Amino acid sequence: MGFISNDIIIEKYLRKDMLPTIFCTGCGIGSVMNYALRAIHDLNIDMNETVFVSGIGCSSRVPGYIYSDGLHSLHGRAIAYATGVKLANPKLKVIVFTGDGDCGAIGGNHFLHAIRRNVDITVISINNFIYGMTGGQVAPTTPLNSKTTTTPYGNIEYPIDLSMMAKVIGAPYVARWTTAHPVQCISSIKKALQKTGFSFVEVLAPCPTSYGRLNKMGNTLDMTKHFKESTINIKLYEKMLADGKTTDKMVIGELVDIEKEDFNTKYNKFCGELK
Amino acid sequence: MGFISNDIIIEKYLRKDMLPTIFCTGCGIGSVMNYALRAIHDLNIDMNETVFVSGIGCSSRVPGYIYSDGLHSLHGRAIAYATGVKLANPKLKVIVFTGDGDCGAIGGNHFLHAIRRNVDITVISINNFIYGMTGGQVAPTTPLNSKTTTTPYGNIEYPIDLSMMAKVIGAPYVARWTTAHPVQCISSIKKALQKTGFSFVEVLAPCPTSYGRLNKMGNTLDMTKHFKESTINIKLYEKMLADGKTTDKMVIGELVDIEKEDFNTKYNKFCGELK
Amino acid sequence: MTNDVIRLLGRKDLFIQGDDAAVYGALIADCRFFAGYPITPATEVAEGMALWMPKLGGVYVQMEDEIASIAAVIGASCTGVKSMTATSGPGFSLMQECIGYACMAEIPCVIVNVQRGGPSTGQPTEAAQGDVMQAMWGTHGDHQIIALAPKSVQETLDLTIEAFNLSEDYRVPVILLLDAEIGHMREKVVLPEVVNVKVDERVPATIGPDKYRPYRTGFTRTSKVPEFAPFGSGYRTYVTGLTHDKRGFPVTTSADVHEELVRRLIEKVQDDMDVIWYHEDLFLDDAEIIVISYGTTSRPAVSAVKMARKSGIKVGHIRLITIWPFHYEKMKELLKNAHTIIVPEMNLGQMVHPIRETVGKDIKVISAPKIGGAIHTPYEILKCIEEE
Amino acid sequence: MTNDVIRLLGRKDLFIQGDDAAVYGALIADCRFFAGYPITPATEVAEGMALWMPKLGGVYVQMEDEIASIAAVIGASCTGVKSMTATSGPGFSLMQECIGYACMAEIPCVIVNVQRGGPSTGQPTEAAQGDVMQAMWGTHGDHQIIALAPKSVQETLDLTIEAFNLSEDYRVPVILLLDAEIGHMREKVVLPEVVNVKVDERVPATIGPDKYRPYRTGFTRTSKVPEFAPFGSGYRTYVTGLTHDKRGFPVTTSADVHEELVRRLIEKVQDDMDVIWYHEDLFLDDAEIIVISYGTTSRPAVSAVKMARKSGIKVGHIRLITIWPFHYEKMKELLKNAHTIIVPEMNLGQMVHPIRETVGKDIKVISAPKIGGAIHTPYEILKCIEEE
Amino acid sequence: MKAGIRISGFGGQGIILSGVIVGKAAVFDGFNAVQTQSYGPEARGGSTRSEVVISDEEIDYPKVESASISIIMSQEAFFKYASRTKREGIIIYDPELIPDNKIEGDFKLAEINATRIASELGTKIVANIVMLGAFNEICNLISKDAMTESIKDSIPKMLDLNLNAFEAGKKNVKIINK
Amino acid sequence: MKAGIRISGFGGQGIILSGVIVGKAAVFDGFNAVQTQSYGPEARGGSTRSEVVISDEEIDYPKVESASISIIMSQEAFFKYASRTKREGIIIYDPELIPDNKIEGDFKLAEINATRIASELGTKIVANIVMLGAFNEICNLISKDAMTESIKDSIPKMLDLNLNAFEAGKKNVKIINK
Amino acid sequence: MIHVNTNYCKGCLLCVEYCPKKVYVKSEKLSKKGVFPPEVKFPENCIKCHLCELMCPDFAIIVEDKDDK
Amino acid sequence: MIHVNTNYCKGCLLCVEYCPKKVYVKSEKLSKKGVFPPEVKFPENCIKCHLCELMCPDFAIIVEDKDDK
Ligand SMILES: Cc1ncc(C[n+]2csc(CCOP(=O)(O)OP(=O)(O)O)c2C)c(N)n1
Ligand SMILES: Cc1ncc(C[n+]2csc(CCOP(=O)(O)OP(=O)(O)O)c2C)c(N)n1
Ligand code: SF4
Ligand code: SF4
Ligand code: SF4
Ligand code: SF4
Repeated sequence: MGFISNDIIIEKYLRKDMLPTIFCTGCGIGSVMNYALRAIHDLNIDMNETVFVSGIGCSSRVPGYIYSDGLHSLHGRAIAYATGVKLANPKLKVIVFTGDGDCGAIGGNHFLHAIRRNVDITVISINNFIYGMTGGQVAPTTPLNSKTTTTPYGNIEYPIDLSMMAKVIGAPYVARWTTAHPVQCISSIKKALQKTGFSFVEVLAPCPTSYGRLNKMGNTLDMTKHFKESTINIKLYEKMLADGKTTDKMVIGELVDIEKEDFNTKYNKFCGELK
Repeated sequence: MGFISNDIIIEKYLRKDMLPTIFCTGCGIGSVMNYALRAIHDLNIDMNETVFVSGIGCSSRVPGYIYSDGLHSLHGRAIAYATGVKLANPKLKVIVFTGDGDCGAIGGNHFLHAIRRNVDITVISINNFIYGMTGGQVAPTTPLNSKTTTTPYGNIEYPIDLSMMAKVIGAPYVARWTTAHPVQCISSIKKALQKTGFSFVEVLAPCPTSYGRLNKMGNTLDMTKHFKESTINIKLYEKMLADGKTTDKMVIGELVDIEKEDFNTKYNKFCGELK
Repeated sequence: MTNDVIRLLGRKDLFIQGDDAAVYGALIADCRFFAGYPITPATEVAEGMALWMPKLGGVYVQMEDEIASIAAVIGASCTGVKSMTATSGPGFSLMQECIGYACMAEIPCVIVNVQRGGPSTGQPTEAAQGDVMQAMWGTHGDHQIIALAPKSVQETLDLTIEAFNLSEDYRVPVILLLDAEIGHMREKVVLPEVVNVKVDERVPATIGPDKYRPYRTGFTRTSKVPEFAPFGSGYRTYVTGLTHDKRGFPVTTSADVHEELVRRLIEKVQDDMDVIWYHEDLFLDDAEIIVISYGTTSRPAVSAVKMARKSGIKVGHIRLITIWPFHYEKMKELLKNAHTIIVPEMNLGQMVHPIRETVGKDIKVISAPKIGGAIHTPYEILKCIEEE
Repeated sequence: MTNDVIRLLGRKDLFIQGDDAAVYGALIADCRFFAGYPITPATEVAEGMALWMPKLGGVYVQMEDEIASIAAVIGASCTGVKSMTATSGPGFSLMQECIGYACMAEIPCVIVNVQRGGPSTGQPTEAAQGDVMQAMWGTHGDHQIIALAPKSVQETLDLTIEAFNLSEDYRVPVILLLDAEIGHMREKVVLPEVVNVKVDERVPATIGPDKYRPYRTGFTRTSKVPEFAPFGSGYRTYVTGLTHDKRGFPVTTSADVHEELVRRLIEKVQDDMDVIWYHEDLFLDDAEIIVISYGTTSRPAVSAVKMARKSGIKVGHIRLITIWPFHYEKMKELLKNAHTIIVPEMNLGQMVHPIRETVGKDIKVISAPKIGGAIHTPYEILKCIEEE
Repeated sequence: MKAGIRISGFGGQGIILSGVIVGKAAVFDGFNAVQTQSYGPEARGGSTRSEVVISDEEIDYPKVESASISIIMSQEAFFKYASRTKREGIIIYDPELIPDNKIEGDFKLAEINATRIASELGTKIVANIVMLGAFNEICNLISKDAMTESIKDSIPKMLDLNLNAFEAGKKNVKIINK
Repeated sequence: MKAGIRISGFGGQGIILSGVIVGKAAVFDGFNAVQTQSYGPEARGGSTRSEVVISDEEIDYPKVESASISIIMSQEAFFKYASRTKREGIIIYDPELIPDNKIEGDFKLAEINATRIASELGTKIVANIVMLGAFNEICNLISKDAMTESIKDSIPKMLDLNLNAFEAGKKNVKIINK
Repeated sequence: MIHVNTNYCKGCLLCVEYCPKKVYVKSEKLSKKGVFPPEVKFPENCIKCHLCELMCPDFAIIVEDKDDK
Repeated sequence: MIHVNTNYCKGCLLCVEYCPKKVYVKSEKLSKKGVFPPEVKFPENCIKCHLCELMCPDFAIIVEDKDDK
């Protein structure tokens, strides 16, 4: 399996004058960006008709580096902005980059309702289990008992599972991987981009600066290894379940892949009927 | 099975100077209020230590009629206000009355996060499938193709299932009934009130003025009958599933009843450890 | 487009309410995206849009709340589609963060605020003019919006078109300040003749994507408004609410970049004050007392001034049509011969602040507030005039 | 309680930043509920609270956003617990609807706004004073809040305590306006002596539940602030943001009820202006030029005024500590002998508006804005003084 | 010519719609007209009011102070608004909804059992149109043609029912005193 | 006495913490001190600055214009801030991070390989404390006791490491020119 | 005794429907609220099940227990 | 040719770890960014799998295909 060289990515997809990124040493956001661009390249998506939308957070800085239209909105609002972009010009490919806080905390409701509406956008959520940009506060995804700057005695709130939520609310495509799964990530992002309707790809990513440091998880390398160990592929998981076994590990893999009429299709249909 | 007389309810639980209610002829909200008060009476709950919290909407007017502390907050914010009340004074019994719009549209995120935190409050959501107070606009619960004043050509957005959402996010008690199930409603509200942690009771209720009228569903009587026909009890449903059958009907009944440590218990525990 | 709309609307003389007029105005102005959330007394705007948009190839979407509504409107406008939302006080308060975004990123949009009694949920079905200061100062940080206030249903239609024009011309959010009275007031409305309707579009990019800088001004004009390349046009624009340079990229620790940007955002509007600032005056020539009003309140004010004139009082009237920006110089000029100014408002005194600021201590400025829902009667205003 | 806190904090001389001082002030004022959401440069307030609250039997909760934060704060305050949140511009904009609610329902709460460069996300790490007008006018409808602005870390601690006192005394949201500079500035702070700390509590209900009306005033005092019965005290209070009568029940179509309520909400604060309005002045006796400033900006302003005095210029200084309500009469009095007023602000001219309104045309009012993050240097202000 | 018409009752009776029909009819007849309204938070049952100012000149002030014609459909509204009718003005009311309809003053009173008549025609909800028939019969302010045209334009559905209601109103109204 | 100290470098180097330590130490020595800071949106790597004003009088203006002492830990910061040092002021820098350290003007220059020394002590992150050792060695503004006390108070964890770093800084600093 | 509070009653007639003993009928007289309330036509049939009270969304019915025969 | 852009590189050394042929080692020299970047020690071992580029979160490595032997 061969990968293309970075020079193609840099030349074709990046705003060179914006590099280097503001991300910390070993931050996983850069990896997810890299994977996403490779997926786009593979699909030969026209960057003139692609809009990257984001909220506020480290992860939300991604669109600033990508050479396409970009909409760096407000904290939590990326999906609502993206809904406007997509509905107003359905020709555009709309891709949202969002952090777990941006998507799941302040932005939780927009996430929910865009799924419900089945707006045809792809949301890539970089889940680093913490608020990176503001320096390491608890996120809705932070595991129980984890240390953050606002849970100095350990987190007592049950974390939310964004992908499971997306699944239950009815997103037609949902996948979760970690930065330690580049190939799978790229392949899922490709599928997501090809899906008509709301597609969601969650990528667990290391934030060594905040989450790693506060929870003594070592550097990016250590964290990446930890991801491998603390996750289980859905296929394996389902087998386990069938065998009556359970696990604490986080399920990764392709969680949903169905067909479902999206908002634009439905809207155009009834507009058509009106004429 | 005997019911108590309304004079007890009126004398003990209602603010007589506020009656009659502002609800329309045959509106189901009054019924749910009636059921809830009967549950409270049965449990002998101290109204001096009970706070009813609501947002904005017809359903949110309920606390105004109940003789206890009441907090009529802002549209969508009831659960966030209630979280403050409960955490600041854990001795209080906190009951939220909320509409499907209040709870699921503008308030969706607070709903989600209060469940996640497992705040020890009881949320009673009156689902009339529409925005009543503002005169009949589409709600996130409005069925596909239904007519509302903002979906004059029929609703194209997939409705959300509030109870299923509560279940998946992890609420320890979830039940759904309709106003046509007074006994079950009362019994579920009682269980909800006794549960430590987030409990959710959704009651499908007729809004003859908006939903009924726009969708030609007749009067309250007709709508109530329709509820009976278009719902299926979870036990029956599970049997059907087991038999490999499916149905379009909405599942009602007790959907979740588990034990799960609530926010206050966890918080007090670690506060205790600090000392 | 406009043509089609006027044809579609059919009969030229309508008997419609203010909320409907805002809908028709928007349709005529080529608004093709509406995202909103119901709220009394603005709901009818959404309902009208839900009815019309699908017929015109536009999009109506009811979002999950007001924040999502204005957010979607901004997103839609980035694609070059004229976009609008409508709300009332509580929703307007919720929109403030996004309104600041639209100011900062220079995304045109029109926000209709059908004012009701506040603060808070207050009096949902009663009229007020309680959000006029908020319209200017509601979002954090220095900024400049445009706000217009019509006095009749006909003018609601006309000013909605103008709101879109100004928004596109200056790339700034424009707030149309109605109130519950006018929103639900029905009057005869004459649809404009197709040929008479002026519909502006934002200035498109005049140079190629390679040279284009989204926030550089002065490509082809001296104006401080940058040219616009919609999403999907191949210009690959980056839009952010952070302080950005001319390329649109975040530069958040440079005082110079910030100052240049924020000053321009304000000056692009204020420099054109003479064009933007609409007003109407009556009997000013020899007026010693001047009544200043806006919106619905102007109607009893004009009645009162006419009555007072009949009894020989030298009184005039100024109606503010453009509420913000406030034209201090022009107002100073208009007011220079007055000895007393009376400002009836359906609030406890808001526009009276910039008016006092304009004239200082020499001229007596009387605030004539009225709140609670009922509009001033002509007699109440007349009494104020007569007492002077 | 207060006693415990001061003991717990240990060493009396601290070298802490403004955000921390707000935390300590709150703890000393008996704040026992904090709900917040992180945002630069206010995050440290939340972090401090997360550390301290559990030790003091108080509650810290990080909510899902700023709306939920202020909502939870209001809910908590209804139970009689002193409550606070902290944010910066974007979050402050989001809180506006709930702030109006707190005004309307008269629920005490303290909101710390550590101002950063706006509009929009602007300059997250840079200081500004861009939200002062918003503090007064940010929510819809007529209302009156109280806003205070400290100039030092020590004063941040002191004014946080005062913010709680005023909020409890007047049952009104109090906004503590810091900025990124002072929020992250570290200085020596001396904790107050236990005996010297004045900590006010809202006036409790003085009559039984049967006679008590939550919004009736004048039970025991002439004040326009109603007595308070917390949730759970057996008084069975109904709290709403709708216009309500003295019993607290919605009455939303009566002009009289609305007017009486909203006027009282404003007057209860404004009537006590002489008590609430804090300022500090320097060299006013013979001053012909007066520099008016507030918050961080006062520091270079005072430096500049001292320098100018050394070179013989008759210049004085007024520092606004209470920003809102604005004491027009007192200011008029203080400014009557000046011929020029200079108003340096870290915005493009906001408080200069009420100041101009105060003095009118006779006195020259010069706005000396500076934005972008850096605070004024004394020389910049000195130059303005010297030019007059 | 300038006339102010106040229609009052409770939510659900179609008070506001009545105002719209009258205002629109006036415009059809070539007048200027402004219709305003006032209502409470209740979808049904709250007190509701609709006012129409009709004039051949431009209408500045859009509200009705003393009404030339009061059309009243609830007891509460009768207490509140009947007396706020001009001297020699007309008060039209449904006596079954307003058992307590004594009033002092120089008014023309007209009764019409609108709600009952409407019920008999099939549905209570056209009671407002019955009232408008009565109004049209008693006051020659607006032409019958304009009124029926306006009803058609405003309620395209169930036209026959509404026109019947209108006619029934015209036929059954009773003037009580001059 | 009044002195302004400016510490600059990039995010992650502990620039702000250094300022806090210096300011707190000054307070321990009985001075007034104000520490302010400036940083960008980056958690790591962005340019960062911390300023401390130390005085025996009240400090109105809290910022440093020309620094009495500049402590510099990045090339970019050197370009930006080295020259904004007072005449005869002191510039302390890490030459490995600042290969291009030529500067004209009447300054005292002092070099310390803080990052390398810190790495050798076990971790780069104590480079800032090495710089502070150098600072304390060269400027007799603040007592050594106050400095170590302040380090203890500010970084309770890994105290030995930090005190070693501080001492290493004191020992290894080299004055380059007068 | 069965009391129908015509000030509270909005005329939905759920009581008429749900009374197992058909105690109520729709009244012929408009109430002040403009609705046709229930009329207690056959009080003697009442078995004090209180179902009408439970089903009335408006607390408009009180069936007194004490006059139990 | 393998290029390490030390202006982009932040020193996470994922490249060192993930390179299947151990082409990289940690440099001994601080870069201007204050980090120890990778050093291309054994370029001859490179098999052009581009894995280091894929794993580098900072687009700091370019492995040129064209100088394929
Ligand atoms: C309204 C608002 N509230 C808060 C903030 C501050 N803020 C910026 S980013 C962020 C959280 C970032 O966390 P996440 O979304 O998980 O992204 P990450 O930085 O971890 O990639 C917060 C709270 C803001 N900018 N706006
Ligand atoms: C911020 C805000 N937005 C909108 C409204 C208007 N509003 C009041 S109630 C309501 C919806 C009510 O629907 P639901 O919650 O389902 O309750 P129901 O009336 O159907 O019981 C809306 C949109 C408001 N009061 N505040
Ligand atoms: S703080 Fe965390 S998420 Fe943000 S750039 Fe650094 S490592 Fe990445
Ligand atoms: S509008 Fe609907 S929900 Fe509201 S009171 Fe009437 S029937 Fe009930
Ligand atoms: S159920 Fe109640 S409200 Fe309905 S008709 Fe019977 S008494 Fe009246
Ligand atoms: S993976 Fe990239 S950023 Fe990390 S050390 Fe290697 S070249 Fe540098």
